[in-house]
Amino acid sequence: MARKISFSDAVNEAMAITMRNDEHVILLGEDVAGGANVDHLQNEEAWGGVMGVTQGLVQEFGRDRVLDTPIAEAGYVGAAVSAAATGMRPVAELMFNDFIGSCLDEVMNQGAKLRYMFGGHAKIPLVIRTMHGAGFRAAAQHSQSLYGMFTAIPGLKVVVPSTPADAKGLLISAIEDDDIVIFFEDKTLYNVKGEVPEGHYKIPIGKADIKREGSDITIVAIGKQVQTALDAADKLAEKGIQAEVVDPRSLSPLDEDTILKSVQKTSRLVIVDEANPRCNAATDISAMVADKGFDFLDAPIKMITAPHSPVPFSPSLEDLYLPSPEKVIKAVAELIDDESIVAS
Amino acid sequence: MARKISFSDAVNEAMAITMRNDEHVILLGEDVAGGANVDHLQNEEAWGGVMGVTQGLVQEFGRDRVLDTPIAEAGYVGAAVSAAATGMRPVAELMFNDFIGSCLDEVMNQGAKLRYMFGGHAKIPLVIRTMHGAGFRAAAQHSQSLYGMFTAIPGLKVVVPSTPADAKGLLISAIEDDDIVIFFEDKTLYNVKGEVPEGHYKIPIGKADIKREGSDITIVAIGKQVQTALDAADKLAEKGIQAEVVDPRSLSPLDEDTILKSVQKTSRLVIVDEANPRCNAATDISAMVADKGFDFLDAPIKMITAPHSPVPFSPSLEDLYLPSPEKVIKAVAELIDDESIVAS
Amino acid sequence: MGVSEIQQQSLTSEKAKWMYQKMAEIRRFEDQVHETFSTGVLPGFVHLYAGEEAVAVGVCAHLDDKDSITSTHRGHGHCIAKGCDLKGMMAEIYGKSTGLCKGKGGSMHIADVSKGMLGANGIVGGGFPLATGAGLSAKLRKTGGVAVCFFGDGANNHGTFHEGINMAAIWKLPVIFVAENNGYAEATPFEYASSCESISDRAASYGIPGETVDGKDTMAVYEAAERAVERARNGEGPTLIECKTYRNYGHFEGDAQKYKTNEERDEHLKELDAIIRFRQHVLTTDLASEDELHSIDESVRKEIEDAVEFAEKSPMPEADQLTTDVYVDYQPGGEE
Amino acid sequence: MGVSEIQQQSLTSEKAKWMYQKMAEIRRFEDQVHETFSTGVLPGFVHLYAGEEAVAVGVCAHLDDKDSITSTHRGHGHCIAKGCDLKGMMAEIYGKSTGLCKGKGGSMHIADVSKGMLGANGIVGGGFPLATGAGLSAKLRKTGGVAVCFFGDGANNHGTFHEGINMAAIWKLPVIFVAENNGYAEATPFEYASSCESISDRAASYGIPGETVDGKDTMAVYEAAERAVERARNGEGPTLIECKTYRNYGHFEGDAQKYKTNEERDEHLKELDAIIRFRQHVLTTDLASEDELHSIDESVRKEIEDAVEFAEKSPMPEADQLTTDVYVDYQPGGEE
Ligand SMILES: Cc1ncc(C[n+]2csc(CCOP(=O)(O)OP(=O)(O)O)c2C)c(N)n1
Ligand SMILES: Cc1ncc(C[n+]2csc(CCOP(=O)(O)OP(=O)(O)O)c2C)c(N)n1
Ligand SMILES: [Mg+2]
Ligand SMILES: [Mg+2]
Repeated sequence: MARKISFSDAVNEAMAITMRNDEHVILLGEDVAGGANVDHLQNEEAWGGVMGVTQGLVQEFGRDRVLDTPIAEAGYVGAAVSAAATGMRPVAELMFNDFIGSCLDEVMNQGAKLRYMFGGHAKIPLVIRTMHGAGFRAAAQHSQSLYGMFTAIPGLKVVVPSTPADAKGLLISAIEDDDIVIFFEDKTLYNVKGEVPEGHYKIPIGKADIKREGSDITIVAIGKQVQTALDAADKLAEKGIQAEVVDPRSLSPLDEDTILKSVQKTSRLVIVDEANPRCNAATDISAMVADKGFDFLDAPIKMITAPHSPVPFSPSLEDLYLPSPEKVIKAVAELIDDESIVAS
Repeated sequence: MARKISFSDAVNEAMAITMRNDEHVILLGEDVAGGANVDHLQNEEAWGGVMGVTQGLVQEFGRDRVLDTPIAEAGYVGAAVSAAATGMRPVAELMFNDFIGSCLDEVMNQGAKLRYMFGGHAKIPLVIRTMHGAGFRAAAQHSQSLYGMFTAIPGLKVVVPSTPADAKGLLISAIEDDDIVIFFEDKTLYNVKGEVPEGHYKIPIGKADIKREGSDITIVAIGKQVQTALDAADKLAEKGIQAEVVDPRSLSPLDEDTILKSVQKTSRLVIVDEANPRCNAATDISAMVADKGFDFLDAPIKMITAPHSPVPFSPSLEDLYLPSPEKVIKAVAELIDDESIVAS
Repeated sequence: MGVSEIQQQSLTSEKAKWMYQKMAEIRRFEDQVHETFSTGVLPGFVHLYAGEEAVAVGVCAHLDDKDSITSTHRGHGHCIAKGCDLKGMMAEIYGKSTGLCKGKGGSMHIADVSKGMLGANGIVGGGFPLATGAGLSAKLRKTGGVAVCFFGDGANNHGTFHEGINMAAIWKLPVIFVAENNGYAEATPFEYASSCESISDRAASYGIPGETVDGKDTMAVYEAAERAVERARNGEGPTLIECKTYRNYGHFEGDAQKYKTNEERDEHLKELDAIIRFRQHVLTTDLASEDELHSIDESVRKEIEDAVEFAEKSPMPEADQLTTDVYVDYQPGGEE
Repeated sequence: MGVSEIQQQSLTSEKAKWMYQKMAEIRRFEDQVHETFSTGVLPGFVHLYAGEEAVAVGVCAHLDDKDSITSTHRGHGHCIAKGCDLKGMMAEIYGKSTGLCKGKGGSMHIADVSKGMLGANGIVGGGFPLATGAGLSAKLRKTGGVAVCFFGDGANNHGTFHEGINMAAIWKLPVIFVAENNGYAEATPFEYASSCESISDRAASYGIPGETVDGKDTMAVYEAAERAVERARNGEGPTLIECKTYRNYGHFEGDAQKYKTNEERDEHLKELDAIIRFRQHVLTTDLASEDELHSIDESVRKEIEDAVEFAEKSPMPEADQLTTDVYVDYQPGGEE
C-alpha cells in the first residue's frame, strides 16, 4: 500500500518534483514564502502560503524561484502570462479564487486569448493554483467556487481534483502542460489524507474517473462534492441502490464520453456542484447529457447545488448552503420514485 | 402605429426620461460625453459614447450628471456601487462587456454581495450598461457575450433586450429597480429600428416574451439571436413547421414558467445563444428544462452557440463563429427527424 | 508629543474622553475576541485591530453620521470608532442572527450603513473605489459629508489605490485616504512590496497633499485628519495621510508571526502603545482626570462583557434566512 | 534640437537610416490604411499611429530580437519599429490567412513573438503586467534582454500602471515604461483624466527615474531610451519615459475629432512633424544624404504597395481555422 499523505502535501510534492525537473518552473504569489527581506529569515519562509501548502519550497529553491509578490493580482498574474509566453513555466498562486475579480482581464483577455489572437504563434504554459469552496466560515468573498466562470472561457483548462492522489498527478500534468491550466484546490480538503504514489506521475487532464461503480444511477460530482456523493452512495447501497459516482476531475476539457457511458448504463443522472446554481458546471453537464444522452435518460436530470445567494458567514446558514448526502439521496429518491429511500 | 426609432435611440430615451424624473440618476463612463475640459466644447459632447448612444444627454443634464471618467473601470464602477449604496441611482457604462476583466471585483464581490453581507441593510440601485456581441469585426477582446458570467452571480439581475421597444422599457425598469442590473446592448443592434412607444413605460424584469407563437418546436433565443430564431422560424413555416420563439429578455431572474409552458406545448427545444458553449445561458436553460420539463420533452435539447474559441477577427471566420438561421434549421430538422427541411 | 495650538483649540475635554473611550473599547474588544478565538468558539478568519486604535479614533473623531468610511479585513476598530453597536458587532462575529448583518457577513463584512460605516471588506484594495464613490455621492447630494478610506500598506500596491485616488483628485472629491502602515501585509514587509519610501510620497502622483504621521500618536493622527477633513469639506479635494503603526497580534488569529522581531514587538506593545500615550496626554493637558478615565475603563469592561453575553445568548440565524437579502424585491428559490 | 555628445557617439549613419526608414514605413503604412479604410474594405476598429513615429522608432532603435515590447490598440507603429513584416501586418489588418496571426487577431492584436513583439492589445493598460513579466522572464533566463511597455496617457490612470511599475521597481527588472502622451484618450484630454501634471511625475511613486521628452523629437526620444535601456541592462531597474506626442488622425477611423482645435492640428501636422524634423536632423548632421533618404522614401513606397497587393490577393482563412490555435494539444469541437 502506498503511503498516505494529505491533499496539501500532495500538491506541495507536485510542485517540488516539477521544480526539480525544470528550472523554468517558478512559483509566484502572495506569501508563497513570506518574510521576503526579513533579516532573520533569508531563505526561510515565514508562511509558505496562507494555508502552508508551499511550505519548504523556498528553502529548497530559493527566493528567485519562490517569489513573494505585492498584493497586485493583475500585476503578477499578468506577469506570469507573459513570462510563460517568453520561455518560463510559472505557477502563479491566486490565494482565493474569489480574487479573480482583481485579475480577470489577465486571465480571460490576455492569457486565454493570446495564442488564438496570435494565430497559434504563442503558447502559455502557465498554471494558476487557486483555493475555492465553502464550509470554512470564510464568508462571501472567500468561499466561492468559480470554476464555471473559467470553464466558460475558451483557451483555459480547468482542473478540480477531489483526492490527494488526483491532485498530485493532475498538478504535475498541469505544470507540464503547454496551455493555461486553472487548478482548483478546495480549502476544506487540504487536511484530507489519501494514498499517494511517490515520485513523478501524471494523470491526464480531460479524463474523468469513476470513483465508485454502480448500475442504478449516475452521480457526477465536482471536487469536494465527490465525497458528498460517495457518502450518499454508501447510504443508498444500504437501500439496495447502486450509485455510480463519476468525478470529471477536469471541467475543461470535459470527458463527455465517460459521463455519457455511465448514464447509458444507469439511465438516471444527478449532478452535485457546490457552486451557485446558474450557468455553472452542473448546468453545463446536464445540458450536454440532455443533448447527447437524451435517449439514455429515464428521468429528469437533477442538480444539487448551492442556492442563488452569496455564501453566508454564519455556520448555521453555511451548512445549509452546501450540498449534503441527504440532499443527494432525496434527489435520487425522486428519480427512482421511491420515497422510502429518504425516510431513514 | 407607434413611431419607429433605433435601438440606440430607444436606449437613449430611457436614460433621458429617467434622468428627468429623478435627479439622483447620473451617467458615468468613458466618453459618455467626451471632451471634458475642452474649452470649445463645455456642455457640448465630443462623442456621446463610443457608438453615440448617450448623445445629447450632456447638453440637457450637464457634466455633473453625465460624467466622463478616466480609463479606470475598477475605479468608476466601484464608485458607482457605493454612490448607489449612499443615495444615488447611477447608470455606469462599461463600454464593452469584455472590460469586466478590469472591474469584476467591484461587480461580483462588492456590488452583488453588499446587500447580503450587510444582512439586507443596504440596497444598490445601480445599472451597468454594457455592449456585447460578435459580428462587428471587433476581434477577441471586444466581441464577447458574457451575460452567462453575470447570470451566475447571485445579487445581479441580467437583462439582454432584443428589440428597441424592449430595450427602452427594460432600461427604464432597470434604472428604477433597487438592485444592480447589468444591461446588455448588442453593438450590432444599435441601428435596428422598431416601433417604440413614447414617454415613460416599463417592461418588467423577469418576464419572457413570446416573439412568435408556434406549436411544433420551441426556440429560446437571447438578444440579437432572437432575430436569427425568427428568420429560421420564417423558413421553417414555409416547410409547415411552426416554431415558437421565446425571448427570455432577462436571464436573471429567468422566466422559467414561460419557457416550460412553451416546451409543454411543443415538446421540443432549441436554444440559440451566441456565447461560447460552456456554462452559458444555453446550458442553463437546457438544464432547467431537463430537470423541470423533462416529461414534456420528446427529443434532445439542442443548443446553437458559438464554438469554444475566442472570437476571430477575420470576417470569414467570424461569420462561421456566429449562430445562423441555417444552423437553427439544421438542429430543428434533427429534432423533428426530417432531413428534407434542411435541403433547400 | 507637543501640544500644538490647533489641537488645543479643537480638542475639547468631551471629545478627548470620547476618543479615550473608543480606543479602550477597541482594545478590549479585540483582546476579548483574541481570547475567545483561542477557545475555538469563533468561526472563520479574524483580523484584529489592537495596536492601531489611534488611527481609527484619531480620524473618526472628526466625523459624524453623514460622513462615510470604507474599511478593510481588519475592520473592528473602524466600526467601533464610527459608532457601530458593540453587541451587534460581537454577535456578528459569532455568526448570530442578532449581529449587525444578521450573521451573514461575519468579522470581515461588518457594516452599518446608517452610521456611514460602509463595511469591512475582505478584498484588499476594495475600499478605494467605494470611498471615492461615497465622496462623489456626498458632493452630488450636497450633504457636506466626507468619505474616509482606511487601507493597509499592502493595499497601497493594488491597482484600485491608483484608480480611486486619481478619480477623487481630478474631481476634487471630499475623500481622505488613510494608510495604516503597520509594516506588514500578511507576512510581507512594507519595504519589500512597495517601491516607495513612504506611502505619502505617492500623493505627488495625484497632485494632492500627502503626509506621514506617527500613527500611534493619537494627537498627531487627530491633527492631520483635522486638516484633511477641513480641506475636504471646503471642496479642496482629497488628502493622503500615512499613519505608521503596528498590529499587536498576528495577521489573523493563528499567525505565528515569524517575520516579526521580539524587539519591535516589545517596543510597540510597551512604550509606543497608543493608548498609554494618549492617556498620558489627556492627563497632562487636563482634558480628563484619572478618575474619569478610570470610570471609562470600567464601563468599557462592562460593555464588552455585555456584548459577549449578548452574542453568546443570541440564536443562530434560521434556515429561512439563507436566501433572503440577496435582492430587494425577490427571493431566489433554494435548491431543495 | 541640439546634438548631444552621447548621441553623436551612439547614432551611426546606418542606424539613422534605419530609423528614418522605419518612420517612413509607419507613416506610409498608416496613411495607406487610412485611405483604404475610407473605401470600406477594412473590417473592424482601426487606430492609427501616424504622428507618433518618433516614439516607437526612437525606442526600438535600441532593441533587438531578444528584447520584448508590449503594445496597445494603436500598435502598428510598434510592430513596424520592432521589425514585423509589413506584408504580414497588412494581410492581418485585412483579416487574411496570410496575416501575421492568420487573420485571427486583426489590427488590435498583431503580434510576432519571435521578434519580441508581444502583441498589440485591445485592453487599455493590458501591457503593464505583460511587460513586467517579460522583464522578469528575461532576468530569470539571464538573456540580457529588456522589455519595453508602450502605453497611452489614458492607460496611465488604469490600475495596471500602478501594479506593473511597482513590481518592476521592487524587483529591479529590466523594463522601460514609455508613455505616449498624445494629449487624448479617445475624446478625453489628458489634463482632465489625470491628476498629475506629467506622467513622468509618477515615477517618484516607484523610486525610479522619470523624464518627459518632446516625443516628436526623434533624437530626444532616442537619447532618453538609450539611458533607460542601459540602466535596465545593467540591472538598475525600470525607467519611466513620457513622450509628449500627437496623433495625426482621430482616435480610430471614423472619429470626427471635435475635441481638437484646428490650431493644434495644423501645428502638429506641419512644423512639429517628427519625420520632417528627423529628416532635417539627419541631413544637418551628415548621417545621410538627400539621395539616400530619397531612395528610402521610394523603397518604402514600393514596400507598402507590395504589402497592399499581397493583402488583397491573399485568401480569407478557411473554415477549419475557426477552432484551431485555441489550445496547444487539442481542438475543441465546433457546434455543428
Ligand atoms: C485582492 C486581495 N488579495 C489578497 C488578499 C489576501 N489578504 C488579506 S489581508 C492581506 C494583507 C493586507 O495587508 P495590509 O493592506 O497591509 O493590511 P493589514 O493586514 O496589515 O492591516 C492579504 C494579502 C485579499 N483579501 N484580497
Ligand atoms: C480596459 C479598457 N478600457 C477602455 C477601453 C476603450 N478604449 C480603447 S482606446 C481608449 C483610449 C486610450 O487612450 P490612450 O491610452 O491615451 O491611448 P491613445 O489612444 O491615445 O493612443 C479607450 C478608452 C479599452 N480598450 N480597454
Ligand atoms: Mg499592513
Ligand atoms: Mg492618448
